[in-house]
Amino acid sequence: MTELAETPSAPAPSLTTRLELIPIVLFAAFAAAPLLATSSGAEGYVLSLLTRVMIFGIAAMALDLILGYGALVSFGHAAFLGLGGYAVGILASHGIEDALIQIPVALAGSAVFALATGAISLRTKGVYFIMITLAFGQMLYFLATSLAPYGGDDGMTLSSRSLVAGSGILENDFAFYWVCLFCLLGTYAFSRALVASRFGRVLRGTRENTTRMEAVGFQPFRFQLVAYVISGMMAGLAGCLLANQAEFVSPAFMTWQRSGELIFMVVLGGLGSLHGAIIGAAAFLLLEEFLPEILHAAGFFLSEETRSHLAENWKMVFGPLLILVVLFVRGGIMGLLRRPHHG
Amino acid sequence: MNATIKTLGLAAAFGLAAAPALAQEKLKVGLLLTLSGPSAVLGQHARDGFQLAVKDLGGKLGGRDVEVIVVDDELKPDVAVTKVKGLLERDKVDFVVGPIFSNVAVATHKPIVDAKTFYISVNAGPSNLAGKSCNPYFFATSYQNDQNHEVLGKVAQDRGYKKVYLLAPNYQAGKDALAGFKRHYKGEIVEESYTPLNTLDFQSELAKIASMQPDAMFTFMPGGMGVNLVKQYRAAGLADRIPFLSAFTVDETNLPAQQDAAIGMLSGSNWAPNMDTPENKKFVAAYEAAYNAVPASYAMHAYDAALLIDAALKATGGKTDDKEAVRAAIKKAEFKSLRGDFKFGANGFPVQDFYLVKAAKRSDGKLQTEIAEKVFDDYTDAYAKECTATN
Amino acid sequence: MAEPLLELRHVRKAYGALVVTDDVSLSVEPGELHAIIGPNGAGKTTLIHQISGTLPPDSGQVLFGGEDITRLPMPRRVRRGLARSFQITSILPGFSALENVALAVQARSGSSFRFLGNAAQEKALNGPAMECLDLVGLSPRAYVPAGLLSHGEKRQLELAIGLATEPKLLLLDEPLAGTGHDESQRVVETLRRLKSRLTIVLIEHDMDAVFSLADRVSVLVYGRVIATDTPERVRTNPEVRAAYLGEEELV
Amino acid sequence: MNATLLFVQALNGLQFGLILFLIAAGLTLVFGVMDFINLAHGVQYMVGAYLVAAFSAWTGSFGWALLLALPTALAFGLLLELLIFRHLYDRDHLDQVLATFGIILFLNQGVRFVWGAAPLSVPVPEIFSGSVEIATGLLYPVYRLAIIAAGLAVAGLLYVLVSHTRVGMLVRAGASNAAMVSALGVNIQRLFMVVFGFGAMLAGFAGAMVAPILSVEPGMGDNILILAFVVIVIGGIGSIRGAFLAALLIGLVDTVGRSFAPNLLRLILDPAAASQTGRAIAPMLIYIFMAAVLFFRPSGLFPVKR
Repeated sequence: MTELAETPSAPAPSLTTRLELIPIVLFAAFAAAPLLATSSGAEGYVLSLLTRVMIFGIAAMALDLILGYGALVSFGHAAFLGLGGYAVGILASHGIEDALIQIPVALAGSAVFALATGAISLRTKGVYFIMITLAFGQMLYFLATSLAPYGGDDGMTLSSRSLVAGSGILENDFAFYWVCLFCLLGTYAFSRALVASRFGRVLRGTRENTTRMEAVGFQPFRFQLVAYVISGMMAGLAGCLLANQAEFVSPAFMTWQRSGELIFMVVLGGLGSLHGAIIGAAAFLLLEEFLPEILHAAGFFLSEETRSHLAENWKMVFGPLLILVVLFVRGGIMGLLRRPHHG
Repeated sequence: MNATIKTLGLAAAFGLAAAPALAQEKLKVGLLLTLSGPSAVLGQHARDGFQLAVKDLGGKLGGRDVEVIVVDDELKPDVAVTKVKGLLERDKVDFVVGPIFSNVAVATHKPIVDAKTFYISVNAGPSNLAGKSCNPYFFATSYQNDQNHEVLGKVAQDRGYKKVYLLAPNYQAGKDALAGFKRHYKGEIVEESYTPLNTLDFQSELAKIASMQPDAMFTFMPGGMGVNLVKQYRAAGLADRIPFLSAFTVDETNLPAQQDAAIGMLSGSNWAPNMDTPENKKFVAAYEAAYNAVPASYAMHAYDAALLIDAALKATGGKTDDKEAVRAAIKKAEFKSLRGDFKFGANGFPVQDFYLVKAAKRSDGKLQTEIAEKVFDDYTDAYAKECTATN
Repeated sequence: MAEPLLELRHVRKAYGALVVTDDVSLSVEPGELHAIIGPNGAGKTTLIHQISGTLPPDSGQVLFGGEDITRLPMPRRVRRGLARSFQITSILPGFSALENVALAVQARSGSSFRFLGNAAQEKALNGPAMECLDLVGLSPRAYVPAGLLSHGEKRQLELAIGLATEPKLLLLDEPLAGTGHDESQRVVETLRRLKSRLTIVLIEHDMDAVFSLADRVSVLVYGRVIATDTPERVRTNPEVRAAYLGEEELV
Repeated sequence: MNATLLFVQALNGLQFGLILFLIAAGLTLVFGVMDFINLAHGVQYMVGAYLVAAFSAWTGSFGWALLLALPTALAFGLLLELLIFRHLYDRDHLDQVLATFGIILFLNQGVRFVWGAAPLSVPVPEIFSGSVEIATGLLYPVYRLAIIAAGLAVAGLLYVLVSHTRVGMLVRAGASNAAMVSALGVNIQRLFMVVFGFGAMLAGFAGAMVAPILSVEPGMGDNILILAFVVIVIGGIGSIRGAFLAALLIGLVDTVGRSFAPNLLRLILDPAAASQTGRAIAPMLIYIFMAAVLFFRPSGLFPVKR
């Protein structure tokens, strides 16, 4: 019977291979976008928007790693965006502008913060975990607002993007775009590997049944903590990129609303598929950007005044849209994409 | 309304269409304002003020048809940066007018001036943009942030108040406000109190004020915080005993909610709706007719910004290609500001008069601030000397 | 006799005034199948929780292989060779049967802090896991998600998971609960096969199964052990008969 | 830091705590009994405030406005239950969070659509408009004392309802074991509606009570929602008693801490550093407090569920 062990363990391999199309299409779209951006005549804008999508994609994916695979709802994940951003900003203001120093510092900072807060937070479960991660996020937020030398509440402008080994290559929007795409692809590949690894399997196991995992000899706490640290570091990396994208850092990176938006992106995209989180981030950011215009265009039969009124109140459409997604589309956007395959 | 928003960007983002070569006749102005969230009302005043000016000028600025593109920065600096890139590259605006908040100004300053586009602030005037980081592409029709606070500091000094209690929200603008007040006030400060941002209940601070019995109190509490503070100050019976000096706290955006509680409270400003110039009277009447509200200074600054662009482009014959010529024309500022005297200093910020204003009820029952006395004449901000860019 | 593998010394647990485990002392010899029976509410599951480490006793000691493990958490006990199954099926429903077992293999074979490499493809894990499935007769269903297995199959899967941790002692909490006749026959057969390989503590309601499998039986009534003996002698013990008065199984 | 000032601050803390309790009570019940995370609870507070503002502008009397606002808030809560929440009870917590967040977006924008973005104001009712002199020169508004009285009265009423009535018994049982209650043959659907409507009305009542002292503006419920969650988590989810205690603690920590933190720090730091650190720490206090409570009691002060 043992020879069976060599075949893949998925119950229906055909389903999986078809689903793999989605990440391929997704990354192909990201790779093709710069070419189209050039022809659109507003390349800086399109690149900037899509770079933002990719950066939030990394952050949302980081959250999905613990939320979708570990059932740990962190309501303070924006804190890591801030940590990464401030690592870049603070180091740059002291003349250390090279990403090769900034990023390791940001990752180390995120890891330490995640380790300390995770060790405390993971003592609690469920909603208590949600709220205690919120508490730590808020503490960091208020700490940032009190950093007067670094702009306090107003934040600080970076004089330029980070250098890479002394070269200012990131100043070029295309170069920066490719770097972000590389980071997205890298973190995605890493996360996929992680989820399938021995470690990832234990993490997934604790999500499904903690007691069972203890009963075969695992201590879930250690695995959850390590996952929390890895997730925090990934979000920290996203923070470094976000600071470079906006060329600006501020406490606004880490408000609790921003943490909520990250959860939102993950759930909207579909939990526990990694690329679902990226799709969720894209859907969220593009809707935020274009819903006013879509509404404006959709109301072509109305008077100009009503149309701009409609566009201004786009959140009155966005809200019900979310409710409808929850009520009628189980499993987020990935659930929607998956549905036709079930047949 | 001529707020038109293009769907072009959507198509571009998905790579569906190349941009058609747009006819270049229309002048494009991007309004970057906070239009959602608790502070949306400030952005609305500025937007309405600007659009009223465009309407009064017959839909043209400097003889060119104008398209005004309004975007909401959501008071999120990083969101604002993306929206600004949209304005600059997708809509290819000639001017960006806005924002309300300093953190948005600080974040969006770089992309706009890097793109060699003129950025005209209608409120935010953070100290670094007036000083060290001043830029030939950045102008303000408002003021440097500290100046309204300095008015009250001067008043407190001149009136001989010995002890003053200071109160501000715990964030950068709050700290700047108190620093601005202290620039001219040399008496004793019994306490500098900072409340968490978005504090709604000031009872604990009011109790302290009552027990300390200062000669006056000075505060900076914008938006809903200001509404609450004024109502609670009045309810605690302090309003008649300890003079209430403030900036951005008792103004036309808050007065409709503060109502009678604010009457008699003092503020610093560069303008008030009752300012006695023919242009201003016409503006206030037209604004009230169109938007059913008394305009606040944000509306005035935005109206002036439109007049400024109009005047500058008239001087260049409607051309925007020669940036140097446009800048020179802006600097001359040959327009009739609603506030009377107006000229630009070397750092692109106005040199103007400042007044002590007092909240009062008009005969029609509406509230507004009214000029009590002139405090500064042709006043330049404190950071102008740090500005080294040749403007 | 050799030193007992598991020994309980004066274990006591109470919820307020309700004493659920009352001064229980018990020893399980290596290699035996020791059944614990008792009427409903006798405190059998509470006792197994204290042995496996999900509940701490108020007083008394639990010794395993001569070592005091009273204060050790469950995962540490498992690593010492003390595995358990649950009365209410506890599996990972989203994982295939094979993966459920492979995880247990993984728990005792080297570090699980490996971040790369596809665990689902590791022969070192899947091989032994498949053997365990084979032992309980579940190998044809190896790739079915565990949540889709029948109830009896889930009970067998629990057994396989327990086996995969390579325990010295297996605690089974009502492995036949809720199974149909055919299914329960299959589980009993599996247990008979396992008996020779390891020590088992069995809590069970099905008296036919208990008396056909057990080497020794302990009877728990109101938290107290009233008898420990061979099945035959327990069956005739008057105290036991009194406790079970009216319950048909013993007749 | 004299005794009178401390007393006044304690009074302020009490008043703030009671408002928090009114909101948290409904939240903790809905959460405890139905296992439902309702982020839209904060906007129900906002709706209460807007209703009172609208009705008092219409009737010219705060009393009438309050009388009209309460049933409207109740009806509004029930409408939301009927339209949306009912379909979410058996769903994942995250689905509930997402959908109720959608309601927040809609209603925050909705009140702006109807009443405009500028803050509204409600005059303090005539009979409560004065102040009492607590010490020389130290006035305390009567209306705030009225809020304290009303808050305590509602807390007392709630105590009687929950501990001495049949519905209350079901609610308590539901909070510790919902499956059991439905096994008892109780119409769980109706129990949910009652609890839900009642919670919505309490939040609306809190909003109505603060309308005369705070500005009524879009988004006013968002920050208070977070505080209410802090309260119910510290108190232990599903526990009214816990919510009451935690609300008062948070009220006191926030109010008293804010005004005395710099003074206390001055004992160990030099004045400039103390004021700097005090300023940085003051807004974090409640979060530090919550983290500390959860560190020692991971299920809050009064855990209900086993």
